[in-house]
Amino acid sequence: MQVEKNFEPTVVAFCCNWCSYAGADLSGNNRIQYPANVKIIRIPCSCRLNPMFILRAFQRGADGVILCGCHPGDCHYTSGNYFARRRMTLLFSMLSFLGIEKERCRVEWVSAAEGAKFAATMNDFVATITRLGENKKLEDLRCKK
Amino acid sequence: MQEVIKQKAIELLSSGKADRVLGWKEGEFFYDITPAVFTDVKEIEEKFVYNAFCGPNFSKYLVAESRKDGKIAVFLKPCDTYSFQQLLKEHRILRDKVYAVGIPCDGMVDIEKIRQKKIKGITGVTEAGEVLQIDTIYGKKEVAKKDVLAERCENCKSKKHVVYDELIGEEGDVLDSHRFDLVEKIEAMSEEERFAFWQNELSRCIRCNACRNVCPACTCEKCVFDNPASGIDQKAAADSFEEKMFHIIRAFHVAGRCTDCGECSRVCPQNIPLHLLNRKFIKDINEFYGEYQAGADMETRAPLTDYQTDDCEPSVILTKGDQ
Amino acid sequence: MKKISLEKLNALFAEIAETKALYLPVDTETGAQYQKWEEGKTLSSALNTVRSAKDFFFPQTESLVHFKVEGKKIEIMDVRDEGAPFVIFGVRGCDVKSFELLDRVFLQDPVDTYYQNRRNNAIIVSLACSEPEETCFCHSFGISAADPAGDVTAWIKDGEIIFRANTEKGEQLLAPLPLEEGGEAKAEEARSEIEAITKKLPLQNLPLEKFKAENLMDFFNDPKWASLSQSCLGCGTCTFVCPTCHCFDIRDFDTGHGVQRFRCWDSCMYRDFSQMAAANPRLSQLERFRQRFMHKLVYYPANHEGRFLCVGCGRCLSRCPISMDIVKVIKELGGERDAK
Amino acid sequence: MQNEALIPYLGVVTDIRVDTPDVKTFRVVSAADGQKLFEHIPGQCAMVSIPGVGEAMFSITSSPTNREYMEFSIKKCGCLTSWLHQMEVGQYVTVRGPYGNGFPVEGAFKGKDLLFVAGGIGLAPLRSVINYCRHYRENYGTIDIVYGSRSMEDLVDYQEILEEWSKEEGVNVHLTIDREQPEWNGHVGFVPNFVTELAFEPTKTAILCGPPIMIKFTLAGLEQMGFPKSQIFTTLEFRMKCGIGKCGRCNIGNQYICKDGPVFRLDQLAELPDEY
Repeated sequence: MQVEKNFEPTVVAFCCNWCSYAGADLSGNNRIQYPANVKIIRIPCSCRLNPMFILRAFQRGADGVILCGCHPGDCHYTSGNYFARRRMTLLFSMLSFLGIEKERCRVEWVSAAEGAKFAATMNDFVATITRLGENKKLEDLRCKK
Repeated sequence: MQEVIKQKAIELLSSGKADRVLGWKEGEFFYDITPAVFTDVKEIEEKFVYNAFCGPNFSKYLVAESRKDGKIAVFLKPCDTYSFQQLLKEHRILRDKVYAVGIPCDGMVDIEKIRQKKIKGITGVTEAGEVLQIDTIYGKKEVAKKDVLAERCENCKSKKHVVYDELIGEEGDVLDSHRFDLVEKIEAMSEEERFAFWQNELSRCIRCNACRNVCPACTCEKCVFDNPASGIDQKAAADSFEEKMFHIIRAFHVAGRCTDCGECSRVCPQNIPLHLLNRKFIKDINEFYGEYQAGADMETRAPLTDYQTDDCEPSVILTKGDQ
Repeated sequence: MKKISLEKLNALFAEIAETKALYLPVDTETGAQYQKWEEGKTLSSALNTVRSAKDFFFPQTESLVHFKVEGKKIEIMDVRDEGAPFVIFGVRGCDVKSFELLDRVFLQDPVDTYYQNRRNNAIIVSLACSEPEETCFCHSFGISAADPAGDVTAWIKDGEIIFRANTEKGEQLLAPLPLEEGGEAKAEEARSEIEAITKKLPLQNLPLEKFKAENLMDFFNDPKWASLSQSCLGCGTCTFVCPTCHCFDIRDFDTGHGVQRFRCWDSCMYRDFSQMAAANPRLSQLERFRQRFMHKLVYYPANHEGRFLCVGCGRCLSRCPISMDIVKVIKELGGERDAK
Repeated sequence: MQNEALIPYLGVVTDIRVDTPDVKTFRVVSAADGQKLFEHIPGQCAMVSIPGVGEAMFSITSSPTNREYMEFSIKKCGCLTSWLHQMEVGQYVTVRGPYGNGFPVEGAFKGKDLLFVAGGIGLAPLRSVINYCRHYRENYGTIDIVYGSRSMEDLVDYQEILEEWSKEEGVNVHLTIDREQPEWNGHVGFVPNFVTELAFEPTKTAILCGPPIMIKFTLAGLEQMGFPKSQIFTTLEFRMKCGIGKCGRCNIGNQYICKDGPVFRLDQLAELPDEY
């Protein structure tokens, strides 16, 4: 795949309020670096992530979308992330079925204590998206400048 | 068969077992059949039909009809009973207001497929066993019925009625269908091929909403696509993104509840194979979370409102299929 | 009249396409669709396209105007362009008539310049229907399948295609093309053959006499609307495949760096078509269903000297998911009145 | 290229007046030259929009005799109107129009005694007519204005009514509110009953605007008093998109409210389907 030079991807990270958002906070407090391309959106629980949010993120210019939530079994609301897991599995499978690069979406479980994992995950995801290049298959041409 | 069902309709109405009968009403031709509520025996005698063109699934009409006064009798083909039961499970139909009669079905014919065989000006069809004799303004034609069966009937998943008050004819069995074959074929394509395939199919969408409005699983009082507060209400796909978004979300919203009745593909004026999207979800659910057939029973939890602590991670798709 | 052998038709297309964009019905796996001609594409033999030809003048979506919003300031950007001449080849009589009906809406004062531009740019080559379908009922609306209007009329007969220019635009289109003179007799023959078939079609004489402005209230209050509309799904299929339906919505799309105001098709069958902040005058499907057919059969004729807003193309007959179409409505409402 | 009706003019809001807790009046002039955007007839409307928020039809409440600016009195009830209520002076808006037929101020109204009946925000479309008739006072007979609202605070244009309308000769203002209030010493009661109590001569020409329920009962009252249908006018509203009779949604029978209306004479309306 041809990758444009200086391609700076936009990555949207939906982070659960109780674990991953705190994890992101921790990585900041510990001065662990992760790319500025990541735009974090806080959600109350990973299961708040409506599939529509992912699609709209792509529509409005995201090149990759990642969902971070509590580890299975640790959900603040007991079982939210279990439902999210099923939904995201099916949604990602459908996106792949429609021919959209499967690496563009990801789910990672990051706890409040895993600041380093958060940063590492983001570094890795941004690198993956940079390699994949611009999101062309789920873009809305009207939103392009 | 038409006579038996017609007599049953008359009997139900005249005996007072039902106040209204939901059935098929003949049209201008033999194939343009309209679902209709009959309240009058004479009308049933004159207009009631049941033939190979009675495709419409009545389950969704019952959501509104069962809330009206009096009892309604309804005729359900095997696949319709799945949708009916799924709606019962979701408490969308008031069961005691409905008298369900299961009727046999040997597959419905798709008039489009006859037209695609370059048969023009069709004025009449007679079923003679496996062959359809077709009268046209340009002379008589013949086609094998199996060649013009609707896609969903070619791959019929079940001849069994899962719920009814009364059954006409013999009870059938759940069949071993090949309905996932095409899904598998698409899965086996490369990413670019899949994208091109769906781009071509979905680009024809005219956003008439027929697939959504006919779907027995789409019974929201207000659809997100009609709700200005949702931020994604759209009337027409102004960009190819919006086509994809509509169809992904439509299929996702019925995932785990879709019984694979095939109405979406039947009604699509642009012949987009929408059922493939639904079947993809069904197939994935079967693979990831165990076999599940929506509407087959009243007890099991739907896969998306259920979970196991050891479910597979979403990353499973990274290693699945794709050369 | 001018003629050319059908074998040379593709060469003719190439000739036309050299100077102007050429659109024609092309067979696809799922029925005929209008496509831009390029080498390798051939004229479909299907009677009609799935989508109507109104798309050329009234596309499903189009940008009207763009805005740039900055703080309290707004800037308006006119995004209209003049367009360029194009040719639509093989339009059937019904669709040609639909342009005239749409003209009466979009070209009446104040003129819709988006529509007008495209209309002025178009050169329409109509094609007589050699094999009408059972769903055709254009004859009921006084449209001739055998001799359609348009800038140029064409007939296909015995391996030849015969052209007759009807307008100056048509003359200009045909003049530089390598055509032979003649073909009058064959065109006449084709015409009478088609007329003979038309007589055999089952839906040719619909009971339309009563659909007049003076019966507006009778039709509006007819109790039969309830049974006619009872199984309507409220989808927009009939509206969107219809060559004469022209209702639209105007919406804004915020792109993140500006606002695009666009127009898109809308359907009176939809619940939110007439929804206001606090009320909706057409609450149930009965009212919405009635609005669509009243508009076609009574309101439009009342405003346009008795012309019906239907051209009998039969698309809604073959596409309606529950087969409740305008023919059934006309027969149900118009037929019984006749008997009285 | 030729002018296009669907491309709006740019206006700028130069003044915002708070009329009631949920009604504000906006003064709009052209953003280009500070002049009035366009001329209109009383009762005509304009499409006002904030790009990205929405576009809707509002009646022009200022009188055409005002040569400097246009005013819109807008009640907060939906998405766009809520946005409009939050805006400040200097905000640009887009405006296109004028649309509709307007009141026959130079025709059927001339030389007649006029009776205006309005409820709540229903005064907005009538204010333009009232001020026009006051301006050309010599052309019209006596003017009676019956105006009611839920409470004193909800009376739109209360200051103008007290300071200008009530003081003018030949103009009789009858105000009413739905429920008693300590500081109110006027009439209390619903508009329809008030109209009946006031017992007007049926030779007057009545112009109604208000909520549907008020219109319904006022009409019954007027007919009882002997007002012929041909002497009653009202103005309607509907969802509109184009404003020029093309988009196809605002019709009652074969009449488009945006083009053939919004002002209808009652005998014309009686011949149309009851779908509004």
